[in-house]
Amino acid sequence: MSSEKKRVKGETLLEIRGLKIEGNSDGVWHPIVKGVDVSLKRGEVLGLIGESGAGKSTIGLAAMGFARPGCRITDGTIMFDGIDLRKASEEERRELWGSRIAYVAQSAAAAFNPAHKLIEQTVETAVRHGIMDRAKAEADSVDLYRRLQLPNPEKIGNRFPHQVSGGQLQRAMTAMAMSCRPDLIIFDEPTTALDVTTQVEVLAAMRDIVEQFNTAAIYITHDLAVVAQMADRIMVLRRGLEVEQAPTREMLKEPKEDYTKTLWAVRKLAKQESISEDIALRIHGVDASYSGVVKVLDNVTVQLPRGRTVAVVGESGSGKSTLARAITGLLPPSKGEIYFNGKPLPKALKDRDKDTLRRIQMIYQSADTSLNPRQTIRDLIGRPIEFYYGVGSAERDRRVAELLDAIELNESYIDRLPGELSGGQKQRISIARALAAKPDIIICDEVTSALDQIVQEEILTLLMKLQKDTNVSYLFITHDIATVRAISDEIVVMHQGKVVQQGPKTQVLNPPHPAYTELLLSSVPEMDPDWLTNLLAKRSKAKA
Amino acid sequence: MNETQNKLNAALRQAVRGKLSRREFTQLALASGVTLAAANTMFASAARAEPKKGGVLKIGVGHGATTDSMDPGLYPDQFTGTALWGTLANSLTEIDADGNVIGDVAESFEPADGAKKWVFKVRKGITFHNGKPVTAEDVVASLAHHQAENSKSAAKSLLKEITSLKADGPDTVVFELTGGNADFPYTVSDYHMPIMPKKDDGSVDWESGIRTGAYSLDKFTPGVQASFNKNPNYHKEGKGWFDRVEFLSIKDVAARTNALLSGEIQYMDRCDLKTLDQLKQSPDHTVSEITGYGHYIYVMNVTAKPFDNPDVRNAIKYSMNRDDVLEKVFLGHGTVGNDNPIAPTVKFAVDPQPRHSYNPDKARELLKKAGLETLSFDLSVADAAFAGAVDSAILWKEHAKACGIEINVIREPDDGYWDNVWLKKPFVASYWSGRPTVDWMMTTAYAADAAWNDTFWKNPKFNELLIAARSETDEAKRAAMYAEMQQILHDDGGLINMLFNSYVEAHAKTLGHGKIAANWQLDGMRIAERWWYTA
Amino acid sequence: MHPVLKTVLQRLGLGLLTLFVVSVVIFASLELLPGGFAEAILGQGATPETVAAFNREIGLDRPAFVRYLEWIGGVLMGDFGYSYAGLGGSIKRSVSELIAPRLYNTFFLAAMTAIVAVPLSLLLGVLAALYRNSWYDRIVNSVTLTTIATPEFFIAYLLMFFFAIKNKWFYTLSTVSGSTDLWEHMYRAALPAITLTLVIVAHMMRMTRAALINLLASPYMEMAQLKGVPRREAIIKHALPNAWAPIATVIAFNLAYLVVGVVVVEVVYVYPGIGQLMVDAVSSRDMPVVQACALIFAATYILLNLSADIVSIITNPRLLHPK
Amino acid sequence: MTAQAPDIRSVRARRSFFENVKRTLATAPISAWFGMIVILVYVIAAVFAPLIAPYGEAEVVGKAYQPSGPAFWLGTDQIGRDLFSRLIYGARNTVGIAFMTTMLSFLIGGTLGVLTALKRGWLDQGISRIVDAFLAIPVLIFALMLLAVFGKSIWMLILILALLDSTRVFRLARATALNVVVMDYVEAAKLRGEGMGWIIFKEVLPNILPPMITEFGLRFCFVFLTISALSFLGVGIQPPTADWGSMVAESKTLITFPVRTFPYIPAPFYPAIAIALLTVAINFVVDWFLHKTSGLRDEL
Repeated sequence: MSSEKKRVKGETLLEIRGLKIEGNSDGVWHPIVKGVDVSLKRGEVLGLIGESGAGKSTIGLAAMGFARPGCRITDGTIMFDGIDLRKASEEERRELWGSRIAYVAQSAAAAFNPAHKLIEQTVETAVRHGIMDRAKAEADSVDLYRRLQLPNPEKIGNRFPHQVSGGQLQRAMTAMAMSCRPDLIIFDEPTTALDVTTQVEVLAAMRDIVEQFNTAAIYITHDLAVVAQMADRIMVLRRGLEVEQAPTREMLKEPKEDYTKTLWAVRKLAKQESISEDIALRIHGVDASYSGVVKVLDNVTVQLPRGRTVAVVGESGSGKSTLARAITGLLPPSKGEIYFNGKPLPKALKDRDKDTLRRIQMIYQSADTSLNPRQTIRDLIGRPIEFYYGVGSAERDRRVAELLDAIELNESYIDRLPGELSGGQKQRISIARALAAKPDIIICDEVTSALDQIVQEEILTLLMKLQKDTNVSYLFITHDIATVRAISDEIVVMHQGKVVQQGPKTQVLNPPHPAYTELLLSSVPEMDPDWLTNLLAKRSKAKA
Repeated sequence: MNETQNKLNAALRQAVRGKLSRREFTQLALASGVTLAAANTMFASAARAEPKKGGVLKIGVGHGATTDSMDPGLYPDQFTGTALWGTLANSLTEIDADGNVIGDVAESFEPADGAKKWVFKVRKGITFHNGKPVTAEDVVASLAHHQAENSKSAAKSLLKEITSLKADGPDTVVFELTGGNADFPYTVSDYHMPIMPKKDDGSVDWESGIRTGAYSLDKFTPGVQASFNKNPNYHKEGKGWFDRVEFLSIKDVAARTNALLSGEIQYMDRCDLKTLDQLKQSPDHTVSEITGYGHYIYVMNVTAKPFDNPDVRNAIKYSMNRDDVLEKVFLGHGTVGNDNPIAPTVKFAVDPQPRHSYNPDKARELLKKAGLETLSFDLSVADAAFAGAVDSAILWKEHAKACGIEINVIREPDDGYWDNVWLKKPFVASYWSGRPTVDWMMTTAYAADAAWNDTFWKNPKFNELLIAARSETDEAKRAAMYAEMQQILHDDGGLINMLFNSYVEAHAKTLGHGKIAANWQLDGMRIAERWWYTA
Repeated sequence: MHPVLKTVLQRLGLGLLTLFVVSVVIFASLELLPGGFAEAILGQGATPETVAAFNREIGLDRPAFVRYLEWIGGVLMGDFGYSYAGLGGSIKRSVSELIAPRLYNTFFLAAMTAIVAVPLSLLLGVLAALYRNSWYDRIVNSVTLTTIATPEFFIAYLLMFFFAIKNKWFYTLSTVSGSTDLWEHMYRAALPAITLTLVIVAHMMRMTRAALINLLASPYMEMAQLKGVPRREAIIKHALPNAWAPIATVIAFNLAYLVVGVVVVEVVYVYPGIGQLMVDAVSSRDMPVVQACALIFAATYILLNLSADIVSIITNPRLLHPK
Repeated sequence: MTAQAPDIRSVRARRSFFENVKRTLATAPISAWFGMIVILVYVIAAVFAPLIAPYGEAEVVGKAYQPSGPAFWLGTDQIGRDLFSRLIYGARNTVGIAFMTTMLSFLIGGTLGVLTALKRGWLDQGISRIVDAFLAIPVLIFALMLLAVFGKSIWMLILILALLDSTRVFRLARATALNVVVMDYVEAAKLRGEGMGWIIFKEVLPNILPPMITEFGLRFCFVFLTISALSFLGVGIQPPTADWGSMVAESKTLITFPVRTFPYIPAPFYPAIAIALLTVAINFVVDWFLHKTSGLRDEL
């Protein structure tokens, strides 16, 4: 039952023409959206896809006649069901918002008010707009919760946002959006923050509900595979302009524009695996726990060959990041040993000598939090050099320049602050900082997951190049299978603090799989509009 | 002028009492050089000033602390003094407005053998507030209270000279002194020595607040207020007019002024000189100004270098422009001092010559005489000594520059000034509220063995004279001796008597009064019994 | 209420500790103060023997730590001892009876001010946040700023001038005693209360505004907007509940100030509050009184902060309903 | 590759520091401008006091309480010193002292705050307890006592106020630092093996600066209000040093007397206005700064 067949497309619901939006950055207005047309029929789902800075969210909000603080709609018309949202008064728009146009934000955790129970917030709109009385609204919400497959729908409404999981919150938010049976829902990257396995459920739930109520939707994401499951039609955006637009299947079959093709291309990247017996780091039967109560690592054994990349895969809470903390000594293991170049590694950070510290470096997921925003590139990269090698400033600057070159960044950047760089550039800086120490091992904690796909590719290629040059070993922590495919030689699959599977890439990625690996791999969206449908079918069959 | 003024006042009082016709008064006034108009207004206002019984008097006093106690030995200042003594109680004797000692609880007092022995007779029919008559026993107990071994009384040192103190019959008290003291009656007028009822155990009852005064205690909240009600059978004629008197402790001068302006109090002491002009312009208030015995001084330790040289001392005396200080810091409220601690209004006071007025040349000359080109020393001051001590010092610093004297003004903490600075540092600001007699003043602060000899000045001649004069009953001889003493102190002493401060106080026009006493603030601290409402 | 209870007990424990530290600090600095009670009382008239007599009587002749231990022991028994003043005489003044009326007055004034100031500042703050950068906002801002910016006593005198001297609507003196009846008391305390209100409203109002404005940027406020909730309702229903914690803290801080920080106002209006008592006691080195006052102040401060913590717990579901 | 940065960023990046300042100022609201100008004037007055002031700081040049006129623009004070000159020197003393005090208190409070936030454990507990105790004692009265103990030299005043004030700074520094110390770059520094000094001063302090600067503005005002209160109670800055607080306190009684002839303004008003003006100015700038750093826009 592939989606668009059973959907009844009605007359045009939303008509955006020549939309121009500007954003203000310290007092200066810059164009964000440079003239985009969007039209959407009743019951139709449009996928907006593009990298960060493409202006997709901005357009999504503009479809509600809303511009974020610091943004302003400068030109174009936004007709929603015959109402010109740009001309409409604050009140008129407010009447529409929530009741006829609803919004599902990226991070439900942030978008739910921590102070009120879910049910309160779910019924708020319906009661406000006087669509139904409170009792009825609550009954209805419970029904919606049920349709969205939330666990015990009667009770869950009485919980506070912080008391339910991310996936459930995202669904609750969808329920909130649905509470007035709007004509149009804006989904703004609703599953980006979720683990793949959770994502599947949420996607399914959301797709069903929009189908059930035949609601039109704009689905905003950067993930093609995801949008493929949801959208009837896909519009690709770049730097505030439309690149191309086509029905999902066509778009997937043959994208016309080169840019679109590059988006597709990311998935192709794959490293030729090679095995080595020269072990640089051996983690042996390690247990670790915070405040001695919950075991976050349970008898973990991992080997990291020299000059190779071992990918540690798992969802949030699988303990993969804790593993990193254990290795770096931030969280001394309660049991087990870690051998570095054959010698046991002092457990606690403070017991390790400068040289050991130098040899194990770390790169973090978000360059924004791992690069001190108040230090220039020179200091950021230069510091390890000074610190470990005690060189003078001239020598330091020379090395910094080298490293900048190595990470394909222009020397002229040397005196900039991180805030003045793009995400990719920042991540390059953190790589350079790690390299500056000339380490044996670099622990990469989700280094690419915060980046756009094209940038991801660049970073990954860079990492591989550097590995060739310096023969450094990567312990590559990630939740993204594509990334794993791309760079790893060996894979370690972790789940709830245990190692589920460990072995060479090909072996792990190809059946037969242990149950969890299976679940994990199968949950990774694929570039096939029917993927989700089939997967659900398969799973329900498996259950039966 | 002062003389005639007094005569006139006296005449006025008679006139008001109707003992003197208006014409007679006017003639008298004209005779003493007053214009007719002035005379008329004087008469009119005096007539208006005719005392009326009744009314509530509220007084704002700039003192008072939560630690104030009913124990008269510990009365620290105006608040306790005026409220718990001047209003509530009487001493054996009293200093009248003209500075003479007259009987109070004591009806009369007689000296014997060269003033070594004094006999006081207790006034007939005088009673305590509880109706109990006052006996010689009470008097003895009251004074003994200060002499006790572990007494904390401020009067203790005053009564040292008493060798024996005993009652002779119900109404006679006999004092025997170490040496003759013609001024002894003055001593027992002190506000630390009210007469209090004797307890059965022989000690005196100071706690209850039962006294003999014109008003009986109603309520006393230390540091806040004290209120009193009229004592119907007070022993003095024509004293104590009000039905009720309340004292409020208002330490902030601005608050005090405002309270007066807004009519919440009718009398305030220690006006802020800065705002006096404005205050004077207030239609329904009068500012009274009395130059009292109190004097603001800077004292140097004459045993310490460089002050051990009389020429240096005198050079310093000449280096201060006292008129300028009086003018600028005290806005002219006071009388320039001449390094003589005895106020002009005190009996036997003289004005030693040459006057120590600002004279840079003389100062330099004296310095040279002392073999100095320039002189530089520290001067420790705090407004705890007297309000304006710091400003005056700063001003003086300016004056002294011209005399080649560099004064280094050190501002000391107010807290503990009297313990850590006064009598400790070589040159400090100090204050004496003054004493009603030459002898008393000199004995307290300038006698070689004085407890508070803050100049550490020991002049043999001076001390001989002091002893001699004390028992000298011949007025003329005494006068001569005292004159010489004052001259010696003026020439050789270590004190710089900058000025005698005026008690600048303000009150509602509706209040009437006779001549205001100069010995203490608030009309000799006895305002409550001496003043009245005219309307 | 488990987490609340836990915190309360925890904080109370810490509070006691703090009190102890305070008493030590105060005692120590008193010991260091130049001059003793006797000198302070006798002033210029102090002679060695009278001072000695005094100290013997008060027991100041014994070593400091002995006196401290005795004192703290007494306090633990709930006995704050006797004021040095009047010791030796047959009428001793117990610290508690000395402090009680002053404390009552202070709390009276504080309460009176708080009743006006707290709601007022909340209202002003919410409005200012609502109409940010409107003229109303700017004016309220400038006015409150100026009141913060002017020395208390200056404000006090100005008010006194306009409302008690120029037009005699109020008393310049706020002297009250146990016998003054409630209305009289309120009337007399009016001017001080107004002064204090002016001083603290500014602070509280600005914090309320700031706390709210901080939240306006948060996603759930945007969500509320996109759900069609009007701004006013959004701020009151969605922002305020999350702003209570900081607001409570600043209110607690200011209430504490009302109890411990009003010496100046007391002096200006001659209001017999505990602040003046303590200042007097300090200058007269009346150790027991100073100590008692200090403890009372500290206790007030601690309790108020504790209640602020409680508020922030019960207004924060994360703490109130853990997972 | 490097062209990856979106336009806005690279545009900003190419801007020089000076341009940045210019742009920032360009966006400043009138209130902020007003504030900055006032502060500038004060600073100039403070720095060049001897050049600007017609008379000396403590120089007695006329009769007491002369009304304002050509000789004395604002009239003279209680002992005939030129008010205008005192006002200018007052800027130097008051602002100077307040500034030093605040600086000191931030040095102490800030460092300790960050340190405890990093170290936690018993150190944190210990210091926090002591700080609590100090917070629990009323500043005024405590300052009164300490000043009585250690004497009233200006340096003592600065030291004592700084100490008392640092407790409040400590609170804030610790709170804000707690948000920063969890940042990855701090962890990175630890992993690198950096010492406490580096982590405090290079990694953490720079990042808690905005809130600290804001607080600095406010504390600065509180400090010299405290000083003026102390002067009112007779301690605080000692004569003849000209300081606004004491200048108000010295002539406080004038406040409550009707202002008669118009051009005559009672002496205490000038310093009081001076204080108020500066505080307001500082707060305006601080508000603007807050507004910029908090990233809020007016459209909201």
